[in-house]
Amino acid sequence: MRAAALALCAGVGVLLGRAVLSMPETEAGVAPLIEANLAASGVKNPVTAVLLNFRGYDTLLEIAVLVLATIGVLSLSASKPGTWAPVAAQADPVLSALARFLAPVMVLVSGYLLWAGEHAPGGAFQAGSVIGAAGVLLALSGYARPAWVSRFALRAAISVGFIVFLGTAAGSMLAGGTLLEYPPELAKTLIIVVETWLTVSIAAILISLFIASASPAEQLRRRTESEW
Amino acid sequence: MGDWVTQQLPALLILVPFTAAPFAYLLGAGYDRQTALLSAALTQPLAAFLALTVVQEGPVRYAIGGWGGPLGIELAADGFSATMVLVTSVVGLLVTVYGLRYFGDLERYRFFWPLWLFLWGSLNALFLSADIFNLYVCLELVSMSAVALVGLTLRREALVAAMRYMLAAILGSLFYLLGVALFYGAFGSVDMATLRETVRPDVAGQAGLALMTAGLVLKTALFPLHFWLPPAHSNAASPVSAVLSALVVKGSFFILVRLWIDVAQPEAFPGASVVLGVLGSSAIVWGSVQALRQERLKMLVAYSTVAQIGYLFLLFPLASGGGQAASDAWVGGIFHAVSHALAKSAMFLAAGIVLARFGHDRLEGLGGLSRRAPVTAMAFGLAGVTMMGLPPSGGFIAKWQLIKASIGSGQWWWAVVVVAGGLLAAAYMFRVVGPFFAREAEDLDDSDLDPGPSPVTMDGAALALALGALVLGVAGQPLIDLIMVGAPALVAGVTP
Amino acid sequence: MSWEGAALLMAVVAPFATAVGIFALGEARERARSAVNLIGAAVTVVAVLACATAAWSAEPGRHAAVGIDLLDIGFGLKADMLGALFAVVAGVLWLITTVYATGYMSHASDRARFFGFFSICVGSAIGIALSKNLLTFFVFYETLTLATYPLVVHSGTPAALRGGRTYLMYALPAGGALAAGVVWLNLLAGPVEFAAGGSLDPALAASHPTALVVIFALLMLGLGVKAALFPVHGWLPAAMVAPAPVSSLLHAVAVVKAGVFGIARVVLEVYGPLGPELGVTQLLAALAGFTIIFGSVRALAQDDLKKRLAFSTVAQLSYITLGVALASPIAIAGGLAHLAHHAAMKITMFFTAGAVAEEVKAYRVSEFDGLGRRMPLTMAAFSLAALGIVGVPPVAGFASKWLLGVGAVDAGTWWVIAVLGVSSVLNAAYFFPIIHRAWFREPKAEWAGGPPTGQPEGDLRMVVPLVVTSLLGLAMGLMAGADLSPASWASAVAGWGLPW
Amino acid sequence: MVSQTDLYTLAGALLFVIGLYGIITRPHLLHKILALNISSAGVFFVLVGIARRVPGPTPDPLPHAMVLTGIVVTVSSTAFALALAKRIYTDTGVAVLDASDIEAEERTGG
Repeated sequence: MRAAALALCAGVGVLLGRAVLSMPETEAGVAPLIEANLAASGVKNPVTAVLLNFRGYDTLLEIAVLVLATIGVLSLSASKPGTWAPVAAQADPVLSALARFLAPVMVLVSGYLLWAGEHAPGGAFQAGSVIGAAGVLLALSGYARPAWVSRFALRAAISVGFIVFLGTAAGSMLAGGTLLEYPPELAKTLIIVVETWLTVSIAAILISLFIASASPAEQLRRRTESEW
Repeated sequence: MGDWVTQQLPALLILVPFTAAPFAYLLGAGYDRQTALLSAALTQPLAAFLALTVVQEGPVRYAIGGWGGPLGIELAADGFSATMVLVTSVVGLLVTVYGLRYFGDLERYRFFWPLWLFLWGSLNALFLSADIFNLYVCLELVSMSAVALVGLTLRREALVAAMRYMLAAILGSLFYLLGVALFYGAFGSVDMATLRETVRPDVAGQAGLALMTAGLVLKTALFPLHFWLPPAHSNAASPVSAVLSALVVKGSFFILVRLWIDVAQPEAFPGASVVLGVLGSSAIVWGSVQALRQERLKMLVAYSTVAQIGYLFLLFPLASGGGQAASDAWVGGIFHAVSHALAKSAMFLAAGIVLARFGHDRLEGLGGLSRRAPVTAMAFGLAGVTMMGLPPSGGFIAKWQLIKASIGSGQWWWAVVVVAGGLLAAAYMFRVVGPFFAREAEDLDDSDLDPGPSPVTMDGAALALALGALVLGVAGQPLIDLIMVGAPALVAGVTP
Repeated sequence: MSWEGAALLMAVVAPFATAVGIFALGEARERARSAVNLIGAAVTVVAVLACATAAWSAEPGRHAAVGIDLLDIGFGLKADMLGALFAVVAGVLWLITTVYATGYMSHASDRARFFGFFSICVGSAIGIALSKNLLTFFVFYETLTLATYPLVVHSGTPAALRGGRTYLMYALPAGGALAAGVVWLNLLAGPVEFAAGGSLDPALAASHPTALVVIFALLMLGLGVKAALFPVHGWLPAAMVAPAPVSSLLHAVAVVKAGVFGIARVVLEVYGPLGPELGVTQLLAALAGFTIIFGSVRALAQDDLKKRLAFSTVAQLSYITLGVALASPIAIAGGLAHLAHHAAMKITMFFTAGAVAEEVKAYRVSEFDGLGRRMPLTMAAFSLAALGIVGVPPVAGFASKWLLGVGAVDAGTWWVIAVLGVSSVLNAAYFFPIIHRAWFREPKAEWAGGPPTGQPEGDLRMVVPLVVTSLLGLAMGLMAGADLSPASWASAVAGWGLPW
Repeated sequence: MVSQTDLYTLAGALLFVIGLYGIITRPHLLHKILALNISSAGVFFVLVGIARRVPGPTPDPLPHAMVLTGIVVTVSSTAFALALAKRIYTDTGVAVLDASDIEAEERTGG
């Protein structure tokens, strides 16, 4: 078994190595095309332009992957108590204080990242991850879902980014274009709207993924009821 | 309005299920089934309309974002794509209808609806994509929704099967992505139309194609990389099994065909198509022999899928020489994919009814089924006709074309495989169907568990799929015409 | 669509539609089901008779046809003389068998399933008869293969399931061989249509002799199983576990004659003069000759009546094959006439076997002592049919054997005369003892007084059909020279006028 | 002479192969999932390496975009795979695919 695996890996390695070394020294690819159309994309960062405009469809599907994975994880964590330890047995006062200080800062940072994504590395994923991290931090320091956040609201937060993205896509079709064809003058606005809602969803998704995997549903519910 | 729909058809076919999916999740219990049914109902005319448009006006191209390839991503629907979208919508609708009663409003199964709608949307996206990187994302979407559906029952065997499937699927995707990377590095594009002009059989090109093929073969469960399929397909809930066997394995096969027949030219990669053909033949024999040895109905049907996948791969050696034989092989291969989709989903749906009624699917305990559940038994038996490739059935037309292509291209040995495979299929099908006619009443044990005749919608869905596979064998010409629209040059029937 | 086209479609669609109706009505609604069944069979008879009229009135080589496109070949039906002959035989006997089966199956279970699949079998047989090309023929042929299976295993006993398995083990590989042959031939010669005098381009014999011989072998293997040619005849005796109506109509008429009919189509209307040129028909004739003797000898040794009848069928079917394979229009006429003659006589005998089994529970020849006293009409019909098979004039079998003999002389194949002679002696040897036992042995005490007083000798739904078919057999022989008799019909197909 | 870009790309190829070996040989599910992540990191390396092949100083943005998309996809599937593995561990007490793998796991100290 091991020998076979080793042989397979060696074979794949040699194949890959030869392929890499045989590739042309330079290959322009579609870089010149991206350069030429950057102005019409609504954003200044070429990577963001590819992600959100030229190949915005990839990103739409990638959000679908994210939402799908979340639903998948939630489908697995339904019922049956687990044996892994809950997120936090009790709130650590130091962590709790730190979290209370850090959380608003992180939200601010995420806002900056969202805005910066238009011309520099950044964007919804980075922004959403930071808020997500803030949420994880809060969860680790003993906070759980606030009572006013209903199950429906959680589901809505998870899916809103995808739904808004789909809505923009459909909107561009209703406006006479093709899927995700932004009119150049509206491109920037639309992209920012989508990015903002994506940030919300990505944050909600990351927090949900963490809580759903880290803490058995039953214990989470118990804590939610008793402490909040 | 009509014009608008015509222009937006490919996008709509993807958007409708993808929009329904988050709403089914968001609205939750009470509205998820309605959402799914609405989406299924909307998809039917769209898919039919796409097929009609393709037949009447030729292949459809759709530039997402208005950019067009190679800068942006294009959707493309030729006859092959439209065929696959159509069969997905037909199987999808009937599985949805079946699922309404099968899953009922059990809390545990409420995740079925969003996951299934995601799968449906992903399949449509995959069949319509003309961009090899975008196909990677589609593949991941298909695999992950399929895996999540396998794990839906939360039964231990199902979870382990789902895990095995997941690992195989991710690994397959990574191989594929690596191949995409090499293709981009060597040829500077991920747009299929551009690649068609630029792909060369040099070292990087061959390595890229080899890696993509390896990944896709793993995902299609071609022998000997089929290890993950039987447990996953047999342990999933039956509507899920139906979709997996009927549609999901065809997704990665679809990309393989695109790459080999359309983008790259098989003769540029000598020998490789023969290897695929040999693996396909081995799959036919191995899968059938394993099916003969199974003790559980769903396991047998799953191994039958392993065998039937083998036929699809005969397309590669048979098409590699071009000319009329390649054209015959093209029709035969795709026709097989379609009729297998219909028949196999019928079988899994029938098996689901058996499981639901009698609490087990042990073969030894299925005696006398034709008396206890005549419609279910009839659906299974009729689907078996297609599986054996006997007329009148879609499977027969497919095998006819494959045999014709074998003899026509001077590779008669594949014809022997096709005929032998049909006989093996008959052997394992009659292992199941024969005892249906047995007299002993005590054969169907646990009969006190029997909740009585299954709902008409469930029996009806299974029977409709089985009959569909039969009808293809008599009135299949429109489908053949559709398949040939915009067929790649190699298989378009032009003698080189 | 012309009336001929409508008749063609109706002849094939009506039995299938009947099947759908029967399945839909299900087990419980027996009266409605029987009504649908009888109406379907009656409509079918009208339709096949219309097809026959179309065939008779058509100018040579210009048949009414209908079809749909599929692949580059197409599915299609046509009304020609040869096809109409088989279609009429199958359709008319179906109607009679339906009456018989209603009586025979009156105490059985799963009748909806039985009659449903029965109708599909008949529809397939008529489809086989009226197919305009080899592809259509093959499609119906395999449908028949599959639809017969549930009937063979109908009783659901382990023995029945075994019989079914044996049947499939012969029939499915045969189907595979046939498929390979059909595809290959279509590829070699283009779409293979049936046409009097052969449809293959004579040039092929020179360019692809080996391929044509191999294809012929594949086709004969595929068709030979249903035609019960030695050595692939073994399924037929095993299939006798099926209920009597199945043995009667399917295993004496529809299924087995589908094989023989296919051989006739291939030899006469596909290969035509190429057959003798390649030397394949001579081989076929020899094989058929051997099967005749072999089947007759095996029949001698059977005590089980249905088994004896089955081996007799093995032998009798080869009369038809032999006639077709001999290069003489007279022999061809004899063979094809035997297709109808044997049908009427053998179905009578199987009907009898079933009626006797139901009424007095006698299954073996050795249990038949004095049965003529208990069931006089039934045994009279049986005796008449047996005489016919043996070839005693004026019952039908005599006419076909006579034509075969004359044809053999015409073709210069003298050994056939010897085969016919030996076989007739053997036929007599396995049938006369039954007749002797039934009429001249001392009956069991309870049979001595004849049928129960005031009652018929059995269920009339069984007795009447078997009397009717035996009289049909007699009429076919007596009026062999009449215009529409099977013998004149077959002669017209063979393109040769009757000598009388 | 192997260029810097090629070296980077080759390192990606090596990572891919190392991950592949782990996926096949390691019985523990967590190891398999981690190995998959190593492999995907390798693929991303290769893509980043390929992005450097454009003439001029700015790398090709398309492979970068692919990597970003790929990362999200990989993160999602890793999350799902981990949840699945955990569920299997919860239900069966072991995180392996085959019961026979348990011995192998003990032998290798995994």
